[in-house]
Amino acid sequence: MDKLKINIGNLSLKNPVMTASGTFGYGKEYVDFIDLSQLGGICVKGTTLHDRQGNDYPRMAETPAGMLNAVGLQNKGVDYFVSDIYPEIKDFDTHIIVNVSGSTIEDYAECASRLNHLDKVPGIELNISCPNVKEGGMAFGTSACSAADVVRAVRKVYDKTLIVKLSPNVTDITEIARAAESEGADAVSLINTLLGMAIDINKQKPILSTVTGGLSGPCVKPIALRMVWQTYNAVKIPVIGMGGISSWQDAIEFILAGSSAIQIGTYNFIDPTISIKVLEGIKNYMDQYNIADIKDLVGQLKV
Amino acid sequence: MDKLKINIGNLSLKNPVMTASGTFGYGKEYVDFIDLSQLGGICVKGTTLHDRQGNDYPRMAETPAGMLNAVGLQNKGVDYFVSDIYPEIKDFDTHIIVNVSGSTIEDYAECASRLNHLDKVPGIELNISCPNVKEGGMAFGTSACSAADVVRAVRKVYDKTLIVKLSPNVTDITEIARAAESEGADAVSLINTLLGMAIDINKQKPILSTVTGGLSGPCVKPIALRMVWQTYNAVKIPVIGMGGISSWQDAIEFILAGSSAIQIGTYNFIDPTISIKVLEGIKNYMDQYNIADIKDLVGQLKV
Amino acid sequence: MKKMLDLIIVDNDQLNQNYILLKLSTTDGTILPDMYPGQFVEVHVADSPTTFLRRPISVNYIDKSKNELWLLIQKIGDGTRRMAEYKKGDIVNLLLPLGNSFTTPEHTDSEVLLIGGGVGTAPMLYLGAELKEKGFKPNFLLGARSSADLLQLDEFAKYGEVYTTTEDGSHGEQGYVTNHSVLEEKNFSHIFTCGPKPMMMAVANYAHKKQINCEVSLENTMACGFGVCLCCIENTKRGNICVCTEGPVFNIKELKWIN
Amino acid sequence: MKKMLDLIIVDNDQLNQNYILLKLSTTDGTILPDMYPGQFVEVHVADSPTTFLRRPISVNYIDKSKNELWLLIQKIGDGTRRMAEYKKGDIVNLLLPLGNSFTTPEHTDSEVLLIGGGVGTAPMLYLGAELKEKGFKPNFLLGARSSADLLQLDEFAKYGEVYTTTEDGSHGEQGYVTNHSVLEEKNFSHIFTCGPKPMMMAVANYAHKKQINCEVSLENTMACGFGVCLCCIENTKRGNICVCTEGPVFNIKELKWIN
Ligand SMILES: Cc1cc2nc3c(=O)[nH]c(=O)nc-3n(C[C@H](O)[C@H](O)[C@H](O)COP(=O)(O)OP(=O)(O)OC[C@H]3O[C@@H](n4cnc5c(N)ncnc54)[C@H](O)[C@@H]3O)c2cc1C
Ligand SMILES: Cc1cc2nc3c(=O)[nH]c(=O)nc-3n(C[C@H](O)[C@H](O)[C@H](O)COP(=O)(O)OP(=O)(O)OC[C@H]3O[C@@H](n4cnc5c(N)ncnc54)[C@H](O)[C@@H]3O)c2cc1C
Ligand SMILES: Cc1cc2nc3c(=O)[nH]c(=O)nc-3n(C[C@H](O)[C@H](O)[C@H](O)COP(=O)(O)O)c2cc1C
Ligand SMILES: Cc1cc2nc3c(=O)[nH]c(=O)nc-3n(C[C@H](O)[C@H](O)[C@H](O)COP(=O)(O)O)c2cc1C
Ligand code: FES
Ligand code: FES
Repeated sequence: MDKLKINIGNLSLKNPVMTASGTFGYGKEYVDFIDLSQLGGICVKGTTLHDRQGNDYPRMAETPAGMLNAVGLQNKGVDYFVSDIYPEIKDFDTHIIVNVSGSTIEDYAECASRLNHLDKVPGIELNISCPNVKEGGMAFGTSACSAADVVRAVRKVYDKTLIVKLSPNVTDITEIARAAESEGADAVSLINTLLGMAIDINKQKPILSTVTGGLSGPCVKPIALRMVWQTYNAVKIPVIGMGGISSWQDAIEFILAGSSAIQIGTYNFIDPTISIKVLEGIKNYMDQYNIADIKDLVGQLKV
Repeated sequence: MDKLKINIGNLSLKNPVMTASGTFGYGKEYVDFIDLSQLGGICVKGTTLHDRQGNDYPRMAETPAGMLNAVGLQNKGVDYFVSDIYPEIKDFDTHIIVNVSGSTIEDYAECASRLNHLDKVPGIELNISCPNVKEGGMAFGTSACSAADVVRAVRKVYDKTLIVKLSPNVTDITEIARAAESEGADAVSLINTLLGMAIDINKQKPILSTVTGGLSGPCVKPIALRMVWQTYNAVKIPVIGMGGISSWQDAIEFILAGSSAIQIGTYNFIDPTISIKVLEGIKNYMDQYNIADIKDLVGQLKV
Repeated sequence: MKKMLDLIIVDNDQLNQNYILLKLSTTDGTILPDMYPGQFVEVHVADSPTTFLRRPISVNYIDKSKNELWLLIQKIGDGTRRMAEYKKGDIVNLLLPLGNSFTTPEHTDSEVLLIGGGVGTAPMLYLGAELKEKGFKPNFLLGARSSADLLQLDEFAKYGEVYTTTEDGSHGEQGYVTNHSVLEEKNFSHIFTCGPKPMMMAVANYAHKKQINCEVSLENTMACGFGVCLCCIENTKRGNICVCTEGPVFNIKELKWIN
Repeated sequence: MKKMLDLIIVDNDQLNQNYILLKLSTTDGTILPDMYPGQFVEVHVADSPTTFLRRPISVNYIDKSKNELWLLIQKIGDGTRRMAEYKKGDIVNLLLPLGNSFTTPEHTDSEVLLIGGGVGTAPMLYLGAELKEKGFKPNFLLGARSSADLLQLDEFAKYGEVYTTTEDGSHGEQGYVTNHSVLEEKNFSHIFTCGPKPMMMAVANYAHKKQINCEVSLENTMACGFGVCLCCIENTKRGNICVCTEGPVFNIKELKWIN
C-alpha cells in the first residue's frame, strides 16, 4: 500500500483519496456505507468561530450534471466541534482535516487557533472561497491581496498543515495560489464551487433563497481540471484537486494534471461508496501501467 | 407576432431567439432543418481580418452535459466573407450578425470596418472572449482596460449595432460589461465558453491539441445565468444571454434574468431544430401567463 | 443500518396515468433490511440524462411475506417518469432505509387517524398496516383532487376504516380533509399526516386547536438524503434541522407552523 | 436533403458480444430518404446520461425492398452500448443522410476492391451492393483481429468475391489486409477502404505505389456531423477541411498521408 502514500506538508496520507468538505458531514454519516479507514483523509464540514444557522430554505437546485447549493456554512461553531464532535470522530483511522471559514481575518485566525491543539486534526483547510455567505468567504479568495492577508494571519497561529482552498470564480487562479504559497500555505486545494443560479419559471423567482449559489458536480470537472493544471504549473507546494470527480478515471485525470491528492464532493450523495471505488480504480490503473509510486503520476501529463 | 419584437441598439429583431456564433455556420447549413426566417437573428462564424487555419486536430472533447472545443477561429478572413459568403446568405429573411475576432486592436477595427458597408449585416458581435487563440482573443476580454480599448477602436469605425461578447473567465464580468458600455457598445452578449480541459488517461495526454479549450453546453447554464443576472443589474444597454440553452424553459430563465435576446449554441448540434422549438415555447409561455410583450418579461425576476 | 442496495423490480403496476406502484425485492432472496413507517429510500435513476441526484420516495408498504418493498410514485418530472417505465427484472439502486419514523402511540386503544393527501397517502399505508398489527384500529382519511387521485383504497381497507374527500366530490365527501365529518364524529388522540404542505398545515392547526398529538411527514428538496449536504432544512423551534435525518416525521410541537 | 427523423427499431441482431446490427425503418411507412454508400447518420442516444453529443454511424446497408436502414455497431463506450440495448419498437432520433459518398468508377469492367477493417467493414456492404447493382463485380477484402470480428460474411458474399485476413489466422489468410495474396493475383483499378487509420494508411500507400485510384473513409471526432462546429477537420492538401461534409470519403490524392 505504500505506493499510494502521499505527503501534503508534514501530513502523510495513506493514499490520495479524500472527501470534500460539506459533502461528507463529519465522516460518521458514512460508516454504514464504507470503511473510513480506507480513505486518505476526510475534510469535515465548514467550521466557523461562532455558531451559524446557514441560509434559508430552499438551499438546493439540481442542474445539468450537477447541483447548486446555498447552505451557507451552517455549523455549531468551533467550540462545539471541539467539545462535542471531535471526541466522536477522533479515533477514525484516517486523517481529519477541518475546513475553516470566517467573515473576518480575526475570525479565521481565532477559529484556526482553537483547532491547533487537537491531536487528531493534523491540518486545516482554509476556505477562502465559499460563495454562500454574505460577508467574507469568497471575497477573500477573489483577490490575491486579501487571500494573502488571511493566510498570513492564520499561519501565525496555526502550526500544523495548512491547506488553502481556492475559489474558481476568478480571472487567474494562479495569482491567488501564489499568494497563499508565499504566505506559508503547505498546500492549495481547488476548486470550491462556481457561482451559479437557477430560476423557477413558474414562480418567476430564483430557486435558491440566496438567489445565487455554488455549482458542483461533474458539470464543473473540465473547469476544475484546467485550474488544477494551471496551478500545478504555478506553485511548488502540493495541489489537492477536486471538482466533479465521479469515477476513478476522473481522479486519474486530476492526478495527471498535477493533483497530489484528490477530493470527492457531490458524487458522495449519488454514490456514498464512490470514494472506495475511486481508490480501487487508482490501484488497478497503477497496476495496469506499472506505476510503482503514485508520485510518479502526479502532473505527468504529456503536453 | 409583434409581441415578440425586441430592440438591440438600432437593430429590431422580430423575436429574441438567435443562434450563437461558431455553432450555426453561416445559417445555410441549417436550411434543410429549419426555416431561417423564423429566427430573430443569426450570429455567423467568428471572422478575422486574415484567413485562419485554426488549431490542430483534435479540437473537441465531450464532457458531462457539454463539450470542449478548440476550433481556434478557423475562417477564410473577412474579405472572403464579403466576396463569397455574404452574397449567398444576404437574402435570408433574418438578421445576420457577424462575429468579429482579432489578435490586435488594429485587426479588430480593420475587420469591423470592412463589414460596415454590408447592407444586410445590421450589426457585429465583437468576440473579445475566445479562449482558443494564442494571441488576443480572451486576453482582451479579461481586463476592463483592454476591453475598453478594443471597443473604442471598433466603435470609431463601425456605425451600426455593436454587440460586445464577454468572457466568463473573469472575477467580475460586470466590470468588463461596464467598460464596453462606456465605450459605446449597443449591447453585451454573454457568455462565451469557459476555459476547460480534458485528459485521455490512456495516452496520458490532453484530449485537445491546444491542451485547454472552451466549455459549452447545458453544464455551463447555471454560471451563464448568474452572469447575465449580474450584468443586467450593472448596465443599461441590452444583455443578450446564452450558455447552455437547450429548451424553451432555459430561454425563459435567461429572459427573466435580464436577457433581451438569447442565443442558442451547442444544442444546435444535438437538435438542429431547437431554435424553432425554443421560439414556440416562448410564445406558449407568454400566452399561458398573459404576457402581452416580451419586454415585460426581461429581467422580471422577483427577488 | 443504512445500505446501498441493488433491488430488482418484481412488478410495476400502472395505477392510472399519473401513478404507478413499484414492487421491489432483493436479487438473491436475502431479507430486506428493516424499514419503519415514515422512512424513505433514495432511488438512483440511472438512465435519465436530466436526473442527476437520487430521488426520495417513501416506503409505501413492506410485504414481509413476499419480501417486497412497495413504492407509490406520482409522475412529476423526468426522474419519476423514468421510474414509471421500469420493467419487471430491471435493477434499481437504492439507499435505504432513510429518515426517522412515526411514533407508535402508547396505548393500543388510542383513536388514531392517518390523513393522507395526494401521493402523500404513500407512507400512510405502511403506517396503518403496522399499527393494525400492533393492535390499533387505524382510521384513514384520504384526500385528493378527484377520485382518480385516490389510490390503493382496497389496500387501506384491509387495515382500518377509510374516509375520503375529493375537491370535486367525485368520491367521499366534497372538500378538504379538514372538513370531513369524521373529525366531528370521532375523538382522535393521535393524528399522523402526509401530503401537500397547505393540507398538512391545516391539519396541524386543527390538531393543535383540539390538542391532538400530531405528527407530520415533510417533503423537501434533498441532495443526499442522509444528513450530509444540509440542503433539506426545516426551520424548527430548534433552529434549522435536516428533514432527511431528524425527519421526515416531525411532531407539530417542534415546528413553527401553528399560528 | 438532410433530415431529422424518428425511426423505429425493426430488429436488433446481436451478432456477437461486441457487435450488433440495428435495422430501422420509418414509423409511418414513408420511404427512407435516399442515402449513398459512404454516408453516415448521427444517432441521438436519448437515455444515456454520459452521452451528450450524437454518435456518427455509417450506413451499413439500405434494404430498399423492406425500407430498412441498417447500422452495424461496435460496442465501444456508453453511447454504443446503449444503442446495443435498443429493442424492437424503440424510437431513435437520427440526422441523415450526412457526408459525401464513394465515387462510382466510370467503367463497370473496372476491377474494384473494397477493403474493410474491423467495424470499418460497415460502409463496404452497401457500397458493394450498389456497385453490383450498377454492373460491377466487387471484390471484398475484409480484415480483423480474429474470426469473431469478421462480420456479415454471408451478406458480403451476395455481392462479390470475399477475401479475408485475420491477425491470428483464425479465418482466411493470416496477417494484415495489405499482405493478402489477392493483391498480387488481381489487377485492381480502384480501391475503396474504411477501417482503423493505420490500416487505411497502409492501403493508401500500397495504392499510391501501384497507382491505383483509392478512396478512404475517415473517422473523426465529431460534434455536429453537418459542417457547423469545425471540430472534425483533416489537415489535407487544401488545408483543414471538415470530414463530416467534405468527407468522410477522400481520395488519397487529397490527403497528406503518402510518404
Ligand atoms: C421524504 C420524501 C418522500 C417522498 N415520497 C414520495 C413518494 O412516496 N412518492 C412520490 O411520488 N413522491 C415522493 N416524494 C416526492 C418525490 O421525491 C419527487 O416528486 C421527485 O423527486 C420528483 O422528481 P422528478 O425527477 O420526477 O421531477 P423533477 O424534475 O425533480 O421536478 C419536476 C418539477 O416538480 C417540482 N418538484 C420536484 N420535487 C417536488 C416535490 N417534492 N414537491 C413538489 N414539487 C416538486 C420541481 O420543482 C419541478 O418543477 C417524496 C419526497 C420526499 C422529500
Ligand atoms: C463518419 C463516422 C462513421 C462511423 N461509423 C461507425 C459504424 O458504422 N459503426 C460503429 O460501430 N462505429 C462507427 N463510428 C465510430 C462511432 O461513432 C464511435 O465508436 C462512437 O461514437 C463511440 O461512442 P461511445 O459513446 O460508445 O463511446 P465513447 O464513450 O464516446 O468513447 C469510448 C472510448 O472510445 C474512444 N473513441 C470514441 N470514438 C472513437 C472512434 N471513432 N474511434 C476510436 N476510438 C473512439 C474514446 O476516445 C473513448 O476513449 C463512426 C465514426 C465516424 C466519425
Ligand atoms: C452541499 C455542499 C456543501 C459544501 N460545503 C462546503 C464547505 O463547507 N466548505 C468548503 O470549503 N467547501 C464546501 N463545498 C464545496 C466542496 O467541498 C467542493 O469544493 C465542491 O463541491 C467541488 O467538488 P465536487 O464537484 O466534487 O462536489 C460544498 C459543496 C456542496 C455541494
Ligand atoms: C464549436 C464552437 C465554436 C464556437 N465558435 C465561436 C466563435 O467563433 N465566436 C464566438 O464568439 N463564440 C464561439 N463559440 C461560443 C458560442 O457562441 C457560445 O458563446 C458558447 O458556446 C456558449 O453557448 P452554448 O452553451 O449554448 O453553446 C463557439 C462555441 C462552440 C461550441
Ligand atoms: S438531504 Fe442532504 S442533509 Fe438532508
Ligand atoms: S462534426 Fe461539426 S463540422 Fe464536422
